[in-house]
Order: sequence, then structure tokens, then C-alpha cells
Amino acid sequence: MTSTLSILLVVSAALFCTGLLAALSRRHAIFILIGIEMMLAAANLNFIAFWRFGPQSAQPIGVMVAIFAIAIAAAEAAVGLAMVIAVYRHYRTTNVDELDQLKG
Amino acid sequence: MNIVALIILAIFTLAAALAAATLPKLMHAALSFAVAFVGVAAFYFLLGAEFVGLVQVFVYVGAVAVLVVFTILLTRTDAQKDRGFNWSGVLVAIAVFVGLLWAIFKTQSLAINLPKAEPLTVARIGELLMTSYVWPLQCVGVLLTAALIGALILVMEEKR
Amino acid sequence: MVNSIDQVFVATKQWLISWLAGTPDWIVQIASALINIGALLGVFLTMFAAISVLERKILGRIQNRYGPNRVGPFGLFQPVADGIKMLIKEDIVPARADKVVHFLAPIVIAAAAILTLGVIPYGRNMTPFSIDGGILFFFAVGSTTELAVFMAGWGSNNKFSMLGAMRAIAQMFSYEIPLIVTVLPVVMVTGSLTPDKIVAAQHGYSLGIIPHWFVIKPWGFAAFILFFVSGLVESNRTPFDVPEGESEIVAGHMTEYSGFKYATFFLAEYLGMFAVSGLAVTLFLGGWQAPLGLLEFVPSYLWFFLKLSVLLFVYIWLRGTLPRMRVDQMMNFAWKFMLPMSFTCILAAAVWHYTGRGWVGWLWSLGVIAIVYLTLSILLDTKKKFAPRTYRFAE
Amino acid sequence: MNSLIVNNIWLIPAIPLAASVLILGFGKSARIEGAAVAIAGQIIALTMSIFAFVPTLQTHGFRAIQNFTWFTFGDHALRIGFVLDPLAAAMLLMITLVGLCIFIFSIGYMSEDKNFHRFFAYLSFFSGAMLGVVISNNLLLLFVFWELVGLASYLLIGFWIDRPSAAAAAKKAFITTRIGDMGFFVGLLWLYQRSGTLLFYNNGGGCLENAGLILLGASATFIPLLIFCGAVGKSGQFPLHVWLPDAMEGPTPVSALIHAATMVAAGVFLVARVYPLFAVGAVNGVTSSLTVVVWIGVTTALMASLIAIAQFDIKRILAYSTVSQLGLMMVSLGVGGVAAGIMHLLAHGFFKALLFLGAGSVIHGCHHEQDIRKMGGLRRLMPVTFATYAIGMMALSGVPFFFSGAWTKEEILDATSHWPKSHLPYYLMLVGVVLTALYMTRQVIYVFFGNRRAASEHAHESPAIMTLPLIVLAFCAVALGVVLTPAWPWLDSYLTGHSAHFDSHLLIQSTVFVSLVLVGAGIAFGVWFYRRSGETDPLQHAQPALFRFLENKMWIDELYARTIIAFAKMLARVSDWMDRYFWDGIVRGLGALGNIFGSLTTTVDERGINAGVDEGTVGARELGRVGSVLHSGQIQTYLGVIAIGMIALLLLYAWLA
Repeated sequence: MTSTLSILLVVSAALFCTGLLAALSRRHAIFILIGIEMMLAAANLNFIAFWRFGPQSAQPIGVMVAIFAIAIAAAEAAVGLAMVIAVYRHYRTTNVDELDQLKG
Repeated sequence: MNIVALIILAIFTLAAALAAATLPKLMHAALSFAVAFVGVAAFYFLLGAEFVGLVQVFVYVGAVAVLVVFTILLTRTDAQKDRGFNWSGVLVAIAVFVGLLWAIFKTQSLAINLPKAEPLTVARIGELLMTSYVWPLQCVGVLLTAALIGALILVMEEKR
Repeated sequence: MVNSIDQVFVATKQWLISWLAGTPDWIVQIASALINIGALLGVFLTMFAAISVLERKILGRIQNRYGPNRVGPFGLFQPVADGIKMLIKEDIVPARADKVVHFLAPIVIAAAAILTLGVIPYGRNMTPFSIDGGILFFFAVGSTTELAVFMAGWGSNNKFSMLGAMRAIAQMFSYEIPLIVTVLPVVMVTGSLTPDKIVAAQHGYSLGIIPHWFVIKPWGFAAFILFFVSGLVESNRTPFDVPEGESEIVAGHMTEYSGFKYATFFLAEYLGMFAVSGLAVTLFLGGWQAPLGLLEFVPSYLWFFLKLSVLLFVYIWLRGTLPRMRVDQMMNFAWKFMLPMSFTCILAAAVWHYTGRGWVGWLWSLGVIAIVYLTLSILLDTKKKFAPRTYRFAE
Repeated sequence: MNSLIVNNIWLIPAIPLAASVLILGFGKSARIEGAAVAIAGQIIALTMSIFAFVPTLQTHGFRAIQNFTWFTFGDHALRIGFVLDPLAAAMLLMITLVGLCIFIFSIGYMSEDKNFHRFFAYLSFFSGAMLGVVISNNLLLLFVFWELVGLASYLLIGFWIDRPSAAAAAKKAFITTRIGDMGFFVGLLWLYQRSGTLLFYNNGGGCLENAGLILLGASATFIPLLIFCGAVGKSGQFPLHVWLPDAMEGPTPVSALIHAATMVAAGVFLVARVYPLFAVGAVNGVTSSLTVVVWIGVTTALMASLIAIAQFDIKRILAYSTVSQLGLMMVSLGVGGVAAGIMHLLAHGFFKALLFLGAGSVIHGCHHEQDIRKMGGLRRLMPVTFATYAIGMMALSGVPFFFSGAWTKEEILDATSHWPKSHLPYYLMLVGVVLTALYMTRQVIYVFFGNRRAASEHAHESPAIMTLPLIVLAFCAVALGVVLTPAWPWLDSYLTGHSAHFDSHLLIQSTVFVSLVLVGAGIAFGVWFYRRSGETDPLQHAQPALFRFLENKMWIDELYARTIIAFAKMLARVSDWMDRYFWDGIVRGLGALGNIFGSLTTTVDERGINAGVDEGTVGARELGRVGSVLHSGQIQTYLGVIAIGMIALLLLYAWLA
């Protein structure tokens, strides 16, 4: 009833939702980043899975996309963490509930 | 593809991910995060994308995780109030998960048998990166450089 | 005959596996892996024991003393005594420590070290885990060490531990870049990330006596030196043992460890040393290949371990000779000298490749390296701007 | 060297123009340097003109052209070019030589002026522009230089800008010539429209060559007449002659150079240059356009001679003389004596420049007094000036055998006498000859003979730098008389391209005796009539009404003031009234209408819309306040909302599927 691909997709969905959970529920700013990284990893997992189960075309597009996604995610993490540090320096807090300067 | 290995790996990875999302101590969560990513890398190995798996370990465990723990170290405060948990997020996450599950099981075309695949060699990936994907590669190079400089400027001591 | 001696270990493994004929595939795979792991652990734990006593004895000779000579003949059983001592010591965990992290740190660090050993070809057909991106695997797993060191420092909840860990991570990060970049010329020239292929690419001899090892090429020689120095830093060896310098911060991230956990750290450090040296041998010194065509009858693994031993001796020799560097000097060295030089190696390798890989290319790449080296030595010359060292004594 | 100049003929105008720019660049303090540069430029131009003149002498019908494309629009290319032929070469030589003399004279005459360098810059500029007119091989290029000449004239007439009369004269000159140029430009465009080219000579394809002339068709009468309008304006022909006497407000060297020798001759030159256009379809050498030219010339010549008799300003007399001589040249051209006209133009250039410079010398000696009634008895005080002036006077009057004007005037009279259409111009010309002798005699008697009057009490001879050019020009005036002797009509043949033979019979013709008698009569009558001239003119005694009529220039200026200018003023007043009351009224009415609408909308705005908008704004603010609650600034909330949106989309999809 369930194919291997479905299991992979379920795992990926679960990883995504875990990431969402981390991003939504935790008060600490770093967790938002961790959650986003997890969501990105889930997307990558999907790319790889579909590449593996898709037709074996001439170019492993899924793999290439995953590689670039990892590189970009690394850049995002670096900048994001730098921002967390900068925000911490400025406001002396990393609690995102207190970082609401943009509220209406 | 060993289904048992897959399921064990899935449980391991998801447990680590859940730990990363919920553990109250920041450092534990960060380390769980690293473990979860090792699990994801293992998935890539299992799926035959060894290179991506290695890159995943290299980038996330070797670099991002260390960055995260460094950030935790540098922003250490009275962490008590940062440990709060927003329960509404759980509901939303579960709702999304249910929605995704429904979508996955609704889709009929996923029942594909694993195709026989040529192993994807590193040489092939390198060749592709230098031919078809050379522009994306250069763009990513520029992006990483920009991110490096941007991160440095962000964390530079503010001159008063 | 020669061939059978060369392949004796391979044959033994196959004989063991043949017992499992008829069982499912995955059982064979797991058995094969277990055999490999067992062999690795057996060999390298023995080597660890040997080197721990040999180091003390060699250092003793360098420092005009005997070194350990009480336990067994020539003190050779000293490691056994040490092992027993370590095992029976009390395992102290600080009260305010993060116990889980504190516990996991030595395990992770040892596991990483052992994993890195897995991809090195020790002899003909003797690569425990032959994977496509072996070199990448080595560094991917090796980078986990940093996390483990951090775990140790953090989990101990001790200022010295934390500071030591920070120092260790800072220097490992800094030197990881030249370490990896100096591998790139080899990878470029061979066109492969697989250690076996890299070793195979160094096969053959010019004029029957000069081996085709990469260390013979100017770029290879420069890269080898840089790689070796970076490896020295990665394994926290003197003169780069700043993170655990006893006279400065007790024992760095290992301060709060005792007993078997401490021994594990020690073990991991030596295993890391073996791994980096092994990789250096693989990449630059022709791996298990014999230095002369005449000497090819000597089994390949013997050549490998001979070369490894030479490198390890150099490690010990340096430890006995050089004083510890200051942190800032070390960092400056990494970013201002090592990094440009390692990029120059890439350039020189490319020049070598495009000028035909012959002796002309040899001279060209020598020229490139010489020019950059001279430029850097002029630019980085501090002109003795250091203040003369002053000594203060208690009155 | 010759070929170098012939192939680079553009250098001749370019050098004075460059000198002009250079002088202006020097600034005010560079007096000597400015003059030196101007004179050096003029000497170079003269030398080059001589080099250009030589090959034209050597070859009959010499014509060198250099054409090039100025710019291209669509399929058409506007081609301009330069031409060197006997006409141009002779003009070049005359202009540069006379110009050089006048430049040198100016050093002395203008020595006390504070804008010394500017004067020389303008003179150089004028010289360059005039040389450009002469060598243009394109009617448009000629027009451009023509206008530059006009500009130079304007600048130089108004050189003493602090004198209101000078400024007014400059304006008058500029505007009057512009009226003529308007016709010129229309003619130019019409010509281009018909023939498709403005090049004069283009190896058979130019507008003056047969191929171009055939294209003119019915417009052949009007195009030359329109171009002639320009010549009328520039050369001070009736009815546009009024500016030329007023132009004497400028410094005397300017009067000599521009308003006697060169620029005013440009009109004659223009007619000569485009003469093939006038001659299209000529029957027996007569066309309707040429007839117009003849009658305008005759009218001008006679009228100007008459006016000259009753003038007291030394320069004005010469100015009217110039006008009359130009009329004479026009007549000559009109009756077909092109060569005669041009020869007279060249000769006139020399002796009229001489006369003007002599007048300048007199004025300089008399401390800038120009009224001949206040002079007198100067022949002993200014002997050099007197001698040279007398030569000029005799050349102008046409005293035969030794003076250049005589022979050229003979030629013109001869040509006029053979005009088949009418003999009236010939007889009128003879009257003009008598009048010329008369007014010149009157002037010389007033200035140089008789008792010394107010201005001549302290008169003195001019310095050598001023008398030297006088002597040179006087020599030229006499020498040309020898050169131009009709016995050997080489210049005639040179200009027309026919071969010349020496023939002493040509020296003695019936017209020679006629003119000899007439000139003699004119001079004798003048000497007798003006023997006792004093503060009041003898003619004034004899015929007060006639004298007043002539003294006031036949009231032509007044006529213009009453008619054309009055009409223009009336138009202006009407326009002013229309603007003030009619259009302004409409505008005001519209404005008032706008005001009414404005107040209406203000009311509507304030009472109706504003109130509504206020209400709306309050509502919007309240809505915003409610809405801004959503805008919590919490990124996690935003993320959650995004996730909820995703669920909603999934649900929508499920519901639809």
C-alpha cells in the first residue's frame, strides 16, 4: 500500500513540520534559524528522493539543486546567525517576542 | 533499498529533529540539530547521492552546527525566559503535517518501483558543475562571498 | 609468492567471509564491515600503545634522559600499566556539568577519528571503506571533531575547558582551510576524490629510480609541507598545542575529564594524528607504493606503515624541538601565509598541468611557487618590530 | 606653392578669422600684439591671394573648385565648396590689399581708443568673412559668410557703443540689410527647390551651369530678382540705401573698408557671381530681371549724386558718392557689362578707400570734426593728405587718361550706350557723371581751399603710419588707370575669358570725348560756383527749396517714417490693444469663470466631499487600528499565518478535488 517514495515523503513532511514547529514555537531566535534549516533539508530530501525515483535522465537535476540549496542555506545560516548576534548586541535579548519594533 | 534501514533511519532522524525543536536546553537542541542532519545525510547515502550526503555533513555538522553553538555561546543570557514555548505553533505544525500527509496519500502516482540507477560519481557531478551548471556555481560563489562579508560587517563591533 | 604475501590480509578476509556464503547479502556486508572495523581498531590501538611509549622514549632521548624504562623490557609494557591506571581511576563529572554533553564528547571525538581512518588505503586492495568521495568523507567526518571539542568544553562548565575549546576550534577552523585547499591540487591533477585512484596516479618511476610521487613536484612539495603543518595543528600537536598547553590553560577542553574518558580523548588525538599522516602519505608520498621499482617485492602495507612511521617520528621530533607558538602568531601565520601559499599550490599545479606535466612544467611551477614565497616573505617581514622579550623574576 | 594655395583656398579666409579669435583671446591689454596679429594675418592673406592670383593669370578661363559634403539628410547631401576663378582672385587681391592699407591706417587712427584690440579683432573677422564670400562655391555658404559680413558690419558701425547715434545706425544697417537678405534667402530656397543644388560650379552639375539653369523654367525671372534683393540691401541700392549714410557713424577705417571698398561691393559681386541666373533666356542680352537691375541702378546713382551735393558731413558726401557709384556698377551689370562693372568695382575699391582714409586723416587732423563748413584751407597744413585726396577725387570724378575711375567709367558708359532697350539710362548716367564731378569739386574746395575756419585752426598733418597707406592707395589708383587702359583690355579679357589684343584705337572713342567734356564742365562749374563758399552753401542761396529737399535726403527717411514705420507702429499699437483688451479680456473672462468654478468647488469640497472624506478617514483610521493588531511585529506569528494559509489552500484544494 505504501511505496518507498511515500515513506520518504512522509519523513520529509515530518521533518518539515518539525522545522515549522521549531520556527513557530520557540522563543529563542536561533531556533527560527534551526527550523528554517530543517525545512530546507526536508525540501532537499524531497529533491533527492524524486531524483532517485524519477526517470534517470541525463542530468541529475535533483542532486544539483540540492547541492546549490545546501550552499545557499549555508550562506543564509551564516548571515542569519550574524544577525542574531547583532540583534543581541543591540537589544540584549534573543527572545523574538521582545523583538517587535515593527508592530503596527 | 532496505525498507527496514529506511524506517530505522527515519525514526532516528525524526527523533533527533524533534529533540532539536523541543529540548529546553539550547545546547542540547543545537547538538540534536547536528545529529538530525547527520540522519538526513544518511538518507542521501541511502538514496545513492553520496556526494550530497558528504556535503551535508561537511556543511551542516562541520560548519553550521559550530556556528550555531558559537552563537549560543556569544548570546548567552539568563536563558530562563527564552525557554518559553508557544503551544499554538504545535497546533499549526500538526495541521500542516496532516495536510501534507493527506496530500501524499492522496497522490496515486507515487507508487513507483525503485529504478535501476547508475551510481552518480563525484566526477560526473564535478563535470556538470563545470559545464552546465557553471553559472549557478559562480553565482553561488558570489553569494557566499557576499554572505561572508555581510556576516562579518553585521557582527563587527559598533563604533560609538 | 610476493603477490600472496602482499595480499595475505585480503585473502584472510575473503576466507573469513566465505564462511558466510549463502546468507543474505546484508549480513555479508555487515560482517565485512565488522571485520574491517575490527582490523582497524586492532592495528591502530596497538599502534597507539606503541607510539605512546615510543614518543616518551624518543622525547627522552632528545632531552638526554631515558624515558620510561621500568615496566617490562626497555619499558615496553608502560602502555599496559598506563591503561590499567586510566581504567581504574575514578570518573569525575563536575556537579554543574551538562552531563549528557560531557559524556558524549569523548565518544564523538573518538568515533570521528576512527571513521576518518576508514577511507585510507593501507596497501594494495586494502582500503577498508572504498567510497567515491573518500577525501571528502575524510574531511566531512573530520570536521565533526570541532563540534566534539566544543561539546567537551561546554559540557565541562569550566572556564579553562571553554577557553581551551574556543582556542581549539579557532585554530582548527583557521587551519582547516589550508588543509583542504592543499588537497585540491592533488585532486585536480588526478581528477578524482577517491584515495585509491590518487595512489594509483602516483604509480610508476622516471628513469627507474625517481617515483612519480606528488611530493616530487614543486607544487606537491609545497602542498605537502603546508598539509603537514596544517595536520599538526588539526591534531593539536606541539608547536601548535595552544588549546591544551599545560602551562597556560591546564589541559584545555580536557581539563574536567579523568580516567577512561580522558584516555579516550588521548586516543582520539593520536588516531587523528595517524589519520592525517596517513592521508598525507596517500596524497603526496605515493601511498603504499615502493619508492624504487626494485623494492616492489616488499609488501605494500609495509611501505605504507614505514612512511607513516617516518611522519610520526617527525611529529615527535618536532615536539621535542620546537617551543609552543603564541595564539596570535599562529593565527597570523594561518591567514597571512598558509592560505595564500595553498592557493599558490593550486595555481602552480594548474601551471604544471598546462605546460605539459614534464620537466618544463616542473620548472614553471617551481617559478610560481618561488615568486609567491619570496613575495610573501618580503611582505610579511616584520622587520623585527617585536619588542625584545623581557623577563621578570620574583624579587 | 601656387597649387598648394589653389587646393587649400579656404586658408585665405581662415587665417584672418583665426587671427580674430586669437586677438580676442589676448584680452584688452594686448594692444600692440593685437594689431600685429591682425596685420600679420592680413599680410599672409595678401601673400596667399597673390599666389592664388598668379595661376588665374596664366590660364584663360581658370577655375578651380573644391567641393565636399557638409552633411547628409536622407537621400540628399548638402555639398558646399570653394571656387577660385578670375572674379574671385581679383576680389581677393583687392580686398586683402585695401584691407592691409586700412589696417595699417587704423593703427594711427584708433591709437587713442580703449578698445583697440577689439577693433582689430572685428576688422580681422570682417576680412575673413568677406574673403569667404568671395571664394564660396555654394550659394548657402556664400549666404553664411554674407551674414557674417553683416554681423561684422553691425559690430563695427556700433563700435562706439556709448554713442546712441552709433547704436541706432548699427541697428538700422542691420535691419535694413536684413530686409534684403530675406528676399535673398527666399530666392536661395527657391533655387534649391528648382535645381536641387546650391553649388555654383560642379563640373557641369552646378546651378550656374547649363544643366542647372535649364531646370529653372518659369521661375528664372523671380529667383534672380529675389537674390537681387539681397544685393540691394547690401549695396545700398534704392530703396534700401538709407542705412549706408548713417553707417558713417562708425570709425572712418570701417567706413573705408566696409562701407566703401568691400562689403557694399558684395552686392555687386553677388550679382556678378550669379550673373548666369540673370541671363537665363536673354534675348539680345536683355531680360526682365536685368532690366529691373538697370533701373534700380540708374535711380540710385542719380538720386545719390543729387543728395551728395547738399551734404555737409565729409563722410556722408563720400557715402552718397559710394551709393551712386554702386548704382553705376549695377547699371553696368544690368546692361551686360559685367567685366566693366567689376573693373569699376575694383578701381572704386581703391580710390574710395583712399578718399575715406583721406577724409579720416582730415577728421583726425581736425580733432574729429566732420562738418566741411568748419574746415577749409587745409591744403597747406596737410599736404600729403591733400595730394592723395586730390588723386582720389580725380579718379572718382573720372578725369581721363591717368586715373583709374575714368577708364572704367568709360567702359560702363560705353556698355550703357549700347543697351538695346532704351537710351534713357545712358543720358541719365551722363548727368550723373556731371553731378559726381560737381559734388567732389565742392567737397575739395570746402575742405582744402578757401579760408581756414573753426576746425582747421589747429589742424595738423597725420603721422606717417596714416599717410603711408594713403600714398600706397593713391599710387594704386593711378597705376590702375594705366593698367586699365582700354587700349589693352587684359583685365576685361581676364574676367570674361576672351583673349585680349592691344589696340590703340580703342583709346579714342566718342564716349571719351563726351565724358571729358562733361567732367571738365562739372569741375569748372564747381570751381566757379563754389569759389566763395562759406558757412552757407551757394546752392542754398540760389535754390533754398531744392537745397532743403536734397539736404534732407529727399525726405526718404521721413517718408519711410511716415509710411512703413508708421504702419509698423500702428500694427504694433493694434496688436498691443488687441493683446491688452481683446485677448486679455478673454483670458480675464476665463480667469473669472475659473474663479467662479473654484469657489463653487471649494464649497462642494468643504461642505460635501471634505466632510465625507473626514468621515472616511476616521473610519480608515479605526480600521487601521483594528488591522494593526494583526501587525504584531512577531515573525513567528507571521510564519504561523503563512502556515495557516497553506492549510487553507490545502483544504480548498481538497474541497474542490
